[in-house]
Amino acid sequence: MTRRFNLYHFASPATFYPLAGALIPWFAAASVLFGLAGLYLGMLVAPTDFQQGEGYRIIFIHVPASWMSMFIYLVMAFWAAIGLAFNTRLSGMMTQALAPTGALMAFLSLWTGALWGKPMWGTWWVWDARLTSELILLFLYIGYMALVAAIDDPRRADKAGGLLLLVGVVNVPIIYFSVKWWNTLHQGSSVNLTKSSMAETMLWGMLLMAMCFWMYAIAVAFARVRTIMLERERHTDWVKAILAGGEK
Amino acid sequence: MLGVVTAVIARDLKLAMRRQADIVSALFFFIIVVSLFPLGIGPEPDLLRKLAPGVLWVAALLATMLSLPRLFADDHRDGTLEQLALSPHPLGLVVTGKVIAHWLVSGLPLTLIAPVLGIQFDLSTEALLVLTGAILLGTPALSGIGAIGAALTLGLRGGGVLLSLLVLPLYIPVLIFGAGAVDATVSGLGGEGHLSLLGAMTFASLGFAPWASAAALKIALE
Amino acid sequence: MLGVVTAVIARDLKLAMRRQADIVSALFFFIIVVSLFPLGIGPEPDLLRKLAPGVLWVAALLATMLSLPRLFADDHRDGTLEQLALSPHPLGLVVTGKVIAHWLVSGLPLTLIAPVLGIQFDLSTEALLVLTGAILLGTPALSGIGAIGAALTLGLRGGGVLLSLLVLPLYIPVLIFGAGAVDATVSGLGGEGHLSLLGAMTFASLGFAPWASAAALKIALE
Amino acid sequence: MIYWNSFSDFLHMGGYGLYVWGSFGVTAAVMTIEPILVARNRKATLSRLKRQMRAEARNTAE
Amino acid sequence: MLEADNLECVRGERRLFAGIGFKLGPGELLYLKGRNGAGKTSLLRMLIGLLPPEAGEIRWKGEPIKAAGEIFRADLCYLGHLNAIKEELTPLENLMVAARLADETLSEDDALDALEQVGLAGREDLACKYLSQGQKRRVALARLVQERRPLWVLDEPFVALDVAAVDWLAQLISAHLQRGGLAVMTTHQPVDIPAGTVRELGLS
Amino acid sequence: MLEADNLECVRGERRLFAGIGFKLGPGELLYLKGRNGAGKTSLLRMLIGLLPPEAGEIRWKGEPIKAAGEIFRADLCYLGHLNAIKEELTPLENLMVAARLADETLSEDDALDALEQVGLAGREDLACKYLSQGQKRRVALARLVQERRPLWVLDEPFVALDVAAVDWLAQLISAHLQRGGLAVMTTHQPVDIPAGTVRELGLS
Ligand code: HEM
Ligand SMILES: Nc1ncnc2c1ncn2[C@@H]1O[C@H](COP(=O)(O)OP(=O)(O)OP(=O)(O)O)[C@@H](O)[C@H]1O
Ligand SMILES: Nc1ncnc2c1ncn2[C@@H]1O[C@H](COP(=O)(O)OP(=O)(O)OP(=O)(O)O)[C@@H](O)[C@H]1O
Ligand SMILES: [Mg+2]
Ligand SMILES: [Mg+2]
Repeated sequence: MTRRFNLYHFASPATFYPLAGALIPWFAAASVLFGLAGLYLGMLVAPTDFQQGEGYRIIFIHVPASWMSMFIYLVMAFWAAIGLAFNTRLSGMMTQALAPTGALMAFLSLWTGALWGKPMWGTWWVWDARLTSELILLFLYIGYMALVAAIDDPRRADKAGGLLLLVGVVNVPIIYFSVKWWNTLHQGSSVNLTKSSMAETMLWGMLLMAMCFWMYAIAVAFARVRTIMLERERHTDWVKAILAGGEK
Repeated sequence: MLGVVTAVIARDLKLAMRRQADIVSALFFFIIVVSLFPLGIGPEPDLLRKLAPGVLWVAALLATMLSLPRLFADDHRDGTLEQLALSPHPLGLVVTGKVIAHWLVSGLPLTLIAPVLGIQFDLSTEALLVLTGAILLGTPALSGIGAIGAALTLGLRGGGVLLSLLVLPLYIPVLIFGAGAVDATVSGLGGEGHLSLLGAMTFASLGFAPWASAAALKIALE
Repeated sequence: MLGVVTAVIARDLKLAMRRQADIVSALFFFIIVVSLFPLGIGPEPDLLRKLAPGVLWVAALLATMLSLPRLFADDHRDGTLEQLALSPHPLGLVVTGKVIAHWLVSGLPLTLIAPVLGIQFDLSTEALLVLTGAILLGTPALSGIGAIGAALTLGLRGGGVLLSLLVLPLYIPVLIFGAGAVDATVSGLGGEGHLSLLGAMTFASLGFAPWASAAALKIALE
Repeated sequence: MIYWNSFSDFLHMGGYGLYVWGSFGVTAAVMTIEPILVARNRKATLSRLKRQMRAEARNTAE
Repeated sequence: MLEADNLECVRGERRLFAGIGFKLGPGELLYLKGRNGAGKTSLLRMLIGLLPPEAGEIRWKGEPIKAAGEIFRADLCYLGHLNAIKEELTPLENLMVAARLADETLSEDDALDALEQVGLAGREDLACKYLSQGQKRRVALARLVQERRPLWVLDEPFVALDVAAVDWLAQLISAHLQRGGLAVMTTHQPVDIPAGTVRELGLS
Repeated sequence: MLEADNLECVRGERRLFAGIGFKLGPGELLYLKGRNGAGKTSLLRMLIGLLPPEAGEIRWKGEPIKAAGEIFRADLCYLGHLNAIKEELTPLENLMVAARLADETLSEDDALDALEQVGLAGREDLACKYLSQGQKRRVALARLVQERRPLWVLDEPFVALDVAAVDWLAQLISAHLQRGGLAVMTTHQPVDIPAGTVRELGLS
């Protein structure tokens, strides 16, 4: 018992709860700062795109949202693997806390993409591989949330949800590489480590916005995981102490 | 007399809320099936626009059908159906309540989401309106006819698939007029005729289906 | 070691024969869905020929999916699944047997009837051959992946609809390559690439899916 | 430094105003509503758990 | 009040029984006996009108039950092998819904009281799927606490109950009989029900 | 042979029991007692490895059952609330299929013999869905007739059985114990099983 406690010290809710609480303001502040900087560069400084006009400015949220939607799924799958392998309680709570944010990111990617597609391609939606697989990603998020919600026993829900996440993770590379594998309407990757085809300011604006989204996702997920922890661990002494202590 | 109808509706809605997954998933099934077709067929917008009403209607039909097996099966398995049959009300009224609740949980959400999916297929505003109206008018008939099939196959192990076998042929008129209404609008012929036929079907099936289902249920309980 | 696989296959086939309705109805569902489309869309032969692979694949996918909920549910409800989990064999092997039996009862009949339906859509002989080959190669993957979904949703009241929500997204690659193979043949590009990808998917999912399902079943039995 | 000549140009976005501001608006809305919902949920959970704990304490005291 | 004449039951190709008849008046208990598969459940389902008899007739207050229809069903309370409770609902909700559908008025206090009597205090708000076998049976039995209909038909009501619950239920049936009710019952467990007249009917 | 240490069971938010432990040797019967909902079924499912305990350990022949895995399961015979029979198959087919899946050899004659012992002679070829409650239970019990595995775990085996069948089953368990088998059992009915050592374990 004591040995296990040491081994999983940081994965133990009792330690993670206050840690997350202390970190949230920092991530939130970072998100705001990155966001302001990114918006300044992207919306005020960056010049127009000679092909797409001002409409291209949607890129400053479309691309970060798309990235985050895939990245969050990968993180959830990572936690799920940890959870199934080592039976840690924290991992199930983390995946559940991340899922709604991931789904929202997928939704934002679709929404901004659609609003971009209308002026660029003349239609809100086409059924090409990239767009479709992003839609599937949204379904995967929703499927995960529905499955977890349908199982009442939290431990069973964690295990079943984790399994689903691991099975579904094959979709992420498909989305990412779909533009390479099929030739489609959608733009290919333009951020490249060696040589970037974008104007410098645009690139910086986009990267700053990506950081903003990333920090935002961490802050929100931490806030959500804290609530889930209270709910799940309500019979443990540390939660009782917090409740009795009248935390704000 | 009508008290029992509202009591049944209230009960079934409460159960649906308790499960939640039910409502959300019938809807998502609809969305997913609609999205499958472009994947199988390819992305050409012109082709897709032609397909839209047919695909949407077939998907609505399948989504309704998929939720049918559970219309009576749960009540049968846990013995509640026997109790309903033994209640002092005519069984037909009880079934009316269940059919209405089924539509509220499956048909109504489909109606609300249909226009959004229509946009994905690039339909015009007018076509969208007619599509939504047709689905609103047609889905109660789907629930009603479906109830008969669900009652007839109750307790049979062939279950869901046998049910669809019985019910799909009966759904075909609804499908034809439902998709036809949109087609007629798109081609400028006006969909009113189709719509009023749909309305008549719904009306007839809501009056008749509960009593046929009740008779089938009594046989299943023997 | 493999004795248990054949024992499970034999048992499931015997049960399917006893019910009969099962085999026949999955097939008829397939046929009916395929026939619904011309009804919803209209009779133009050119249009229909374009649609054929997509429609056939979507119908195959839905027919498979419809039979999934009962893959484990019957055994769960009557307690047989517990006994299987307690048998001295690895549960993964038992599930392998069930997946194979499921394919024999649902996938194989579809494969056999597909060319006949293809003729109705006026497909060329070559396209028919590729279509049949694709369905033969692809349906085992559908059974395998479906087993995971069926195991994950076992005993949940959301039931069939939640299952389709989970499984359909995972079916999409099979759909794309399956329909793609026929399209590629029709447009003269040759469908071999698609077919070998399908084969790879089937191979991978038959190796991996039973064990994932077994893990999910153990969770469901807790 | 700043690329725009006037505020109305900025709003107009070279004719793409509707699309650009539609995207940014919804994103901003989502990113403000989500934290608010999380915070509300947290408050509700805390008060519910406190109530439950008090009820339990009363039950065991009896 | 409840009369059966010359009943015959055929299932598949097997004649389970024939020529069964009885009369049951107020305050009387009919105790069906017989080994497994003798046809007790089948006879009960005949009595409540779910299974049409091959031959013979069943009358309630002098009228054939088929003709009496809704009047008969309004006088009847049946408890079968199955519990007829919804697993998603809590015991309290189950009671309230059942009463509403059976056209009875039941206040929440009465329902809570009934649940307490069957020993489910503290579980009123837990979905029934989490209850143990015996607890589920108790939820089904809680319906009987407030039940004032004259005819009770109970198919193995004691199954899955622990000793205390068996005693409690025997008392409840006994009280129903003393109020002038009728009861038809099967059980394999030897249970002692204090009642004025106990008729036994053996199926073999 | 079967040992349990300090078992704890939590369902939902309720701790059903904690600190339960016992040792059971060959020829011994463990009799679980407790009111409805005490956690008997949960404990049995823990013992056979279907429900992971919250804390504590279960050992078979000195090895934790999780590690023993297939070896443990090959020594185990479990009969739950549910009968684990297929309604479409006949009693005979059910027995043969169950034996084959459990990796046992069972000749058709032996199976027919077992069915006759449980009183199903003449119903070997009727699909199980037509059988009465008690007859279904008897099909499930027929598995035990030929069963020679050392550990039997039985959850309310007497439910729905008539008096004759209850006696027969008690004899069968007793014979198993005399052969040096172990048995763990729950039941609410007072049944007398002649056995060397009967341990009782009360859950409350
Ligand atoms: C609903 C429709 C759309 C969806 C679901 C979608 C999805 C995605 C995804 C997932 C990414 C990130 C993957 C990556 O970085 O390679 C992405 C990036 C991108 N998208 Fe979209 N997109 C949509 C519409 C559009 C439209 C209409 C345009 C422009 C005409 C567009 C332009 C871009 C660009 C430029 C990138 C960045 C690529 C890069 O630099 O790596 N997208 N989109
Ligand atoms: N199709 C059929 N063919 C032959 N026999 C049948 C058929 N259907 C039912 N039976 C027989 O009818 C009887 C059903 O009896 P019923 O369920 O009424 O018994 P019961 O007295 O309630 O028994 P138990 O005490 O086990 O509950 C069984 O003996 C069964 O074998
Ligand atoms: N999610 C949950 N929350 C609270 N209590 C639960 C939950 N799930 C199960 N329980 C409780 O766990 C117990 C289950 O016990 P179990 O089925 O093992 O009882 P049992 O001793 O076998 O009873 P019986 O004699 O009625 O068969 C019940 O008391 C039930 O109320
Ligand atoms: Mg009976
Ligand atoms: Mg129990």
